Amino acid sequence: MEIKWYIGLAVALFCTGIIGVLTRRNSIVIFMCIELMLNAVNLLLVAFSKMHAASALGQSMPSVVSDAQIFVFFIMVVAAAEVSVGLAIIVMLYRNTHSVDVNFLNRLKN
Amino acid sequence: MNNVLQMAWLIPVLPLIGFLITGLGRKQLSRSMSGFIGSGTVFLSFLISIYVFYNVKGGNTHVAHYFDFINIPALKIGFDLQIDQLSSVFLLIITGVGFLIHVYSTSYMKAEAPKDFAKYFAFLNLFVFSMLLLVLGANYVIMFMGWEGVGLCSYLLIGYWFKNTSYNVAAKKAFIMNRIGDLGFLLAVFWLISKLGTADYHEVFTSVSKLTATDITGISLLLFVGAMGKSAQIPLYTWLPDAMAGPTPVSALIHAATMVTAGIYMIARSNLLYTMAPVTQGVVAIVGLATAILAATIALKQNDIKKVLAYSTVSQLGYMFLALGVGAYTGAVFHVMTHAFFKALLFLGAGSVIHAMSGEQDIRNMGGLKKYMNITHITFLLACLAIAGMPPFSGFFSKDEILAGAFERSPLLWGVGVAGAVMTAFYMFRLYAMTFLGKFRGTAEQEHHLHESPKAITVPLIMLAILSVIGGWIGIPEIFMHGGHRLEAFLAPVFAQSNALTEKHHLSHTTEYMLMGISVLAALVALLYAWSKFSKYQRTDTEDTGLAKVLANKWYVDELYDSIIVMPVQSLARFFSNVVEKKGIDGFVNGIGKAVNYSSRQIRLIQTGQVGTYILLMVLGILVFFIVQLFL
Amino acid sequence: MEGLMSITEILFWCLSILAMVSAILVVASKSPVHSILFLIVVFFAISGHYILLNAQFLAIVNIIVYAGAIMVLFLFVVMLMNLNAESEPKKNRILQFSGLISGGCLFLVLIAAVTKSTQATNLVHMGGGNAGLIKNLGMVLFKDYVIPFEISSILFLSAMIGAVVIGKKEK
Amino acid sequence: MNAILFTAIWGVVMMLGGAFIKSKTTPKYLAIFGLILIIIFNGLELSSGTPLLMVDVKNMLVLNSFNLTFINVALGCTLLYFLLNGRDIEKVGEHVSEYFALIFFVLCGITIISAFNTLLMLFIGIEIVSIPLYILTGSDKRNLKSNEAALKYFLMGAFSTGLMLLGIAFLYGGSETGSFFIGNIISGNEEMPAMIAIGLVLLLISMSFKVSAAPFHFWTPDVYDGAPAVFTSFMATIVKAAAFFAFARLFENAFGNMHQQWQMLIVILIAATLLIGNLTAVFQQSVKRMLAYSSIAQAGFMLFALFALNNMAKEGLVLYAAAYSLASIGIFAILIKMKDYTIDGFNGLAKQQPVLAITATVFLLSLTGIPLTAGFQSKFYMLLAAVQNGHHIWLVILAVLCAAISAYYYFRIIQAVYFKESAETEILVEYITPSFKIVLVITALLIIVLGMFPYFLTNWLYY
Amino acid sequence: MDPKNIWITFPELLTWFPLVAGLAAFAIRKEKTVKAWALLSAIITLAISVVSLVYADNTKYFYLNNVSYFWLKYLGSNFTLGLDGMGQLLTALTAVSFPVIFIATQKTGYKNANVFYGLMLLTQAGLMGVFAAKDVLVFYFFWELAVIPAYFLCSRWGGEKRIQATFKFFLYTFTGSLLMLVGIIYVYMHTNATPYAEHSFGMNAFYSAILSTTEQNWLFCLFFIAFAIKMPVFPFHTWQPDTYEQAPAATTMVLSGVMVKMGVFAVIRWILPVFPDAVNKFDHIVIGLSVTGMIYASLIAIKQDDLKRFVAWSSIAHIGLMCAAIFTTGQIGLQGVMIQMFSHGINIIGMWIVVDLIEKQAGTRKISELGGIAHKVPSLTIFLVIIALANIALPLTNAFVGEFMMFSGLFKFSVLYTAVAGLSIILAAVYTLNMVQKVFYGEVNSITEKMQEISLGQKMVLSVLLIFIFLFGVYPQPLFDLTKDTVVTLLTRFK
Repeated sequence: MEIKWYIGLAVALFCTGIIGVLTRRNSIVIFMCIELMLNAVNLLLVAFSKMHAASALGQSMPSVVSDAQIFVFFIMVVAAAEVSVGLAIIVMLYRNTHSVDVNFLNRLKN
Repeated sequence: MNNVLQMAWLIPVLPLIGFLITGLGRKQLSRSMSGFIGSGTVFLSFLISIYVFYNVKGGNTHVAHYFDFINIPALKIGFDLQIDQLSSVFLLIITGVGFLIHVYSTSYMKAEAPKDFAKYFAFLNLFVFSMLLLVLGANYVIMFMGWEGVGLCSYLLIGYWFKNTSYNVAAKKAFIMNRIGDLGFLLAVFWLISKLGTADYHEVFTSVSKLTATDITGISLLLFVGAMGKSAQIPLYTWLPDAMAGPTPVSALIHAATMVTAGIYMIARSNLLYTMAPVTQGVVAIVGLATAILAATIALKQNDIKKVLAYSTVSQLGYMFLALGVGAYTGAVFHVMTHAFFKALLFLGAGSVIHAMSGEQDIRNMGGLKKYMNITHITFLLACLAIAGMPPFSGFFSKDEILAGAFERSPLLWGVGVAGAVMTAFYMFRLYAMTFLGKFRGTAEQEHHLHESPKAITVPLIMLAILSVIGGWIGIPEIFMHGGHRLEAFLAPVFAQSNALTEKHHLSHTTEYMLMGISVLAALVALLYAWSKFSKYQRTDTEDTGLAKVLANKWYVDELYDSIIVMPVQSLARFFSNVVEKKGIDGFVNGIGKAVNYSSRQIRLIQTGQVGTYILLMVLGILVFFIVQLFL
Repeated sequence: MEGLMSITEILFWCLSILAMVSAILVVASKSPVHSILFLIVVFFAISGHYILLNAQFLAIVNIIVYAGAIMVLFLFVVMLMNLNAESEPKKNRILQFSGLISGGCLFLVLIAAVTKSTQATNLVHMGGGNAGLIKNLGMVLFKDYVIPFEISSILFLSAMIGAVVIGKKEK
Repeated sequence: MNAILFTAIWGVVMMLGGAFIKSKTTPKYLAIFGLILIIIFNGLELSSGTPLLMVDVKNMLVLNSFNLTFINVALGCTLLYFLLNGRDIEKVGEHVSEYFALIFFVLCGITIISAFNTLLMLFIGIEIVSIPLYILTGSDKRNLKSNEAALKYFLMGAFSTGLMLLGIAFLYGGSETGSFFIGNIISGNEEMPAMIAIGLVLLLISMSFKVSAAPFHFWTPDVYDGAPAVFTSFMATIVKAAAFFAFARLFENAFGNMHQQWQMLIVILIAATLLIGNLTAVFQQSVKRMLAYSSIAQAGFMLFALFALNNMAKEGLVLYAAAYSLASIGIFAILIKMKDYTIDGFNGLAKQQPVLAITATVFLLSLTGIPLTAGFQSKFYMLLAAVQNGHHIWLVILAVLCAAISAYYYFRIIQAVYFKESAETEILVEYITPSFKIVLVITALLIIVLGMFPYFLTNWLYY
Repeated sequence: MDPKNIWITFPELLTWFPLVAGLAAFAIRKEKTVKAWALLSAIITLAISVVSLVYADNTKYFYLNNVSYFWLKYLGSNFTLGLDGMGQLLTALTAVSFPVIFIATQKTGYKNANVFYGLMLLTQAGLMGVFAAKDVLVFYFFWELAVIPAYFLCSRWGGEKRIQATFKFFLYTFTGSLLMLVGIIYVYMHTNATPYAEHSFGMNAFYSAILSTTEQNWLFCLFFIAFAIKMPVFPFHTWQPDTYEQAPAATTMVLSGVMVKMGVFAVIRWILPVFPDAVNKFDHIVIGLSVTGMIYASLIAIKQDDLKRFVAWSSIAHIGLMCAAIFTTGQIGLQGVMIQMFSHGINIIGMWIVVDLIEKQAGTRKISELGGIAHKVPSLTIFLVIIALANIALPLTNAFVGEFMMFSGLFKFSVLYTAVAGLSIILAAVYTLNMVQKVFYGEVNSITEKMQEISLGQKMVLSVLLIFIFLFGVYPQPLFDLTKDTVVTLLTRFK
């Protein structure tokens, strides 16, 4: 399997996420789209790691492969933390405004 | 160094001291004190001048170096005074006539408050100082100092009665017109410096060979421009008649005897340059002649006693320039001298008349004064004869010499010159007749305190009268008496270089006699005609018409200048300050500020406050970056 | 061998299509709840990919952490706010459209750039390889990556404080 | 190393303290005390070169005199920040010690991102910095502006994180060595492969987002404006400086040897940032928001460090960080005391509070870059670096013109302070303690001293 | 003289003393005391500068007039101060002008006078530093140090429109100096190494910097704009009339009397030697601008109705001539500039003093509203007339020497420019006499009715100025001897 397919898939997912961010107004959904982006990245990293595994480099020093997967692990960790904070913020917002619409609030402008 | 002429600095410094005393102490000094100091200092320098004169006569000329004015590698200008034949003659005229006029003033200005009186004398002394500096300076820079100094003094003295706005305007006009001339003078000096690296007479005249013809022509022309301003020649003559706003003695001293002749002095001083620049000579001659005629014509129709004299001064100055133009430098200086005498006399006489008429200056309201003020009348008459060029009065000799010189150059010049002389005779005697002959036309109470002026006035009159009678005898033409022209002999060294360049083809005696005869006769006729016509002049309020009107309005020259120079400058200034400055430059500068503000107001609208927009813009940014990085 | 390869290929494509489609549905579907569900599907698909790539550890973590924990959290929140299709007002068309376009452009640009590069055709080592096995990763994590591991705890601490500071009701 | 550990530890201490300490004022003193300790430890490490406790970081962090100096600057500024704003932090909400804890965590993150050596550390560090900031931004719960700011900040921050990760992924994939160590991502300075390029651009973008460089600055004004002023002051100064430091560190070590190939991007960034920042600031009426924009403008200047990427630039960056942080902290501290955040709120301050007035003037002059202030020296170093680099002199000229524009809005405040009159009756500022004034004066003096003798600071870099 | 046993040098004294005195002044609360203090320190400074003039000869007393210690060692910038002829001249001018100004404005009261006088003295320090700096960076520092206090002075104690006007002034100069800064840095990058740094900000290093012609050209522009704004040269002058009009009298005197010279000085010190080729390239443009400016300003001066604006415009006209003369790069012209810098300072300060006295007494500056002052206050009239005439360069006054030489230098350079510029001589007479006539002559009116004789102190100050005017009008040689060497060495770069 050539790496470009994986790249294509990952980038496609990523861009889908971006498009979601751009087109939706519901902050939760936007947030989910961001999660989607992160997952695309994860996939890409893993794919790359296996690509390196296939290369001579990977044979000589396997740490190259595991590094990426560890990285993915950390990404997940961070994502988890982020989610908790993000949702907390959204909930707070909802408490005050009874809306999760990102455009509902724009007191801050210009 | 131990040359006796080393102490020439006293001559100008004495009046300066007088100026300082009277000027600073004007609150304390009484009239008589300041009068005394004023005239005294001048008298002292007069004595010294005489002494100097005899020294010079003994063949001892000298350039006294006192200190460096400017001394840098590229340029050296010393504070030097030059005492030679030319300057010594002028010294005598200035201090002598100056002294008389000071004395005259002590009485004439009696009416003034003590401190104004003192101020008057301070100015007068300052003038004498500047004038002396002018003639004594050994280089053009020092001369220029005096040159502008006298301009300043004339400004101050014309505007002496500064409450009266029209007087101030006149003063301003005088100063500015002088400045125009001064610019020419300055440019000439710069030219000299840039070409020769010096402004010293001696060095300039010795190294004149380094100059190209154009240089010389240019320099001499520019100098002449300076002379135009100072000596009231076309086109810069209009200030002189207005300058009559000043007190009469001032008019006598500054605007008749001395300052206005500075131009002549300057050209005589740099005669070599002129002799080497025929073009300029032509210009000088023509301008001089033109001025002489124009002024004379105007003088024909003036009714203000001083105005008439003013215009006659202008025209006489024209004669002097004619002389210079035709290379008769001695003649010019000679005429300066005689003119100084009789014109000063005329003015002082006029002053005495005005004094008697308690301020009245219009000759139409005078007449028949001869039975009230005898001395004035006599002296005035003598002066008129002198200026009209009647032999053996001084004017005759000088004017004759000029005309002769003119004839040598071209008969045409001579012809016009004679015409001018005729007019002179005419208007002078018109003036004389209307003032002294006939019956009195003034008001009753004017008549009732008509009186002869006091000693302090009459004595100078008499002195000057004598001078204007005999003053000419130092310059008797060869044909009358061999070696009669002592002045020429005396001045010869000054003009030696020029004379060397011009070969003298002498007129035959017969022609000379003829010329004299013609001019004198013509003048005499005009004189008699005027005498008869105006001796029983009656006031008629008929409007002048045609040429007469034009003459009465001085050919509308002032109006002309107003419309072609003053108005445009004013409007240009207005345009600059209102349009170019406000709208243009400052507008542009403020425009930048406005632009910043405007763009700020616009740009901040990008900040819509909506996350969607922000991220969209970010994504666009990302696209741009990718394209720049990957595909460019 | 041939067959095996082809099977993985087939699986790859199936998973990819599944992932893409559900990803698009995440974005497209009106109701947040649906989006969440579709997102879970995406995650499963990606986990499938991990398995294909023999990254078992990540596959599991992905299922547990993401699909399990995070998404459930999302679900809770959405339910809590009982948001439904109508709750989201329409976004103005131009913005949506331009969003779509620019996203697409980004995709194209990236792809174009990648295809330009020589590395695009490198082969990926499907199956095999034991780097992704839990044991090995565990070793690496606690040997080489102990520092970041510890440090990330700070992350959680601050997240926790955040939850307190923001979530706690003011008195 | 000390700094990282102790900030983390002290963060925990503060957190637990929150559970036990009821008094509102105690946490402040606790925090200040802890911070002083940390500074001392870090200072020791800087001077002795050996940390208090050795930890094998597997070369994931590198602590040389350079970044230790920077860390010390950051910590020192934070100390001043505490001293000046302690009371105001107490005013924000009831979780005082939690706020301090978060700030300590941020500091921890700052130390990490100024010492990172692998992309992983960079990533984690940045997250450790960001997440507490999201919270602090939203900490004024009742205030909708604060909420809004928090949401915006969070969403956009997360987005940029995504970009960054994609970038990292591409770098990993594209690099020959397949390593996350910034030193050996690329080898040699050949034409960089496409994937590396993608990764570079994405990293560049996400970093420019963090340092709020146009056109990725949009979050800045809103967040700075919405967040509680105290925390704005912290975010806008120390955090931003740290982000810059990380930015420079990353790009110098990772991509330094192919500088020419991406310099153009920096040029665009600088131009855009300078223009947008300055121009937009001109029209602002609220000083708080104006300062937000001005911080963008200042970022434009700091970017010259990446433009030049030479020693002068590194010195300049540290100097700039110090100068800019000091001045901004000071001016924010004064702003927070004001009743009215608009420019007119400052009218006639000089009469009522001469000390505040004079110090404010010093801070503003420094921000403008008037000689004899640290602000000038830092700008001067940046320009030196840029000119030394030799390319795009026009950019330098643009920069100084923008500096002139910046004078325009900074001096509006000075004018208000000195030359405008306030209604005599109204009191412009709430109560001010003498100690506050003293600290202000100290800050001002620091600025002036740095302005005259910048080498007091820069010499440490080569300690 | 052995440098070891010199513990302080004149440039240091001249710079630090006003600085310290200024800082001290802030602490003095009582108005009378602070005034006395300021005056005292100004006089001491004057004394110092007089002494330094005695030791002006750098061949003998080099170590008394030059000092240098390490500053930004590793940037190659040392804190170098030195007084050459030109420096001596201008520090002397600064030293003279401040006591004069203080005495002349003694009567004026200020709220928080301590700040006012403190800032004034700081300005003085800045000016001194500018004139003494032998290191570009030091120069730049003092350049700003001089401007900032001036800015505060103007916008704190000025007229109604002061804030905008002076802010304009500030932005103008600030922009200029920033551009110059870029230029400085660029040149710096082309200087030779020093023991501690690879480049140097030292003056000599700058003089020997290697720059291609194109580089010189645009660097010249950067520098010249900064200085042109300060001088100011048409068309960078628009800040000046407003600022002079709005600024408090004392500050205006400093601005126009001394600070304007900063620009002229800087051109001579930093542009001519560093960019000789560019100077030769741009001379026609610059001189053209200056000459245009002279005529332009003179014409506008004719139309001014506000005394202060009137003086401002006339000043612009005169500065134009100086700028033109500099770029003739001829000995005569430059010597003219040297002496004119001093003379113009004296004269313009005199003008301002008189204007200020009139405003204080009559309560208006409108020329059209005044008149007949000559009756009420003859002494004032005399002073003004003399100063005004000196201002339009009447012979035997100081300005004549300068203008004479500058014009003849210009003539050497180009006849055309001289002829055009010469018109300004006439125009100067026109506007000056207009003003004198309208303000001083004519009938007394209701406004001038209430004016009284000026105080003895003011008389004395003005008399001092008159002494300067006439002394250097008759015997300017000392000034030439002072500055000769500066000019000669400068011109060696234009062989």
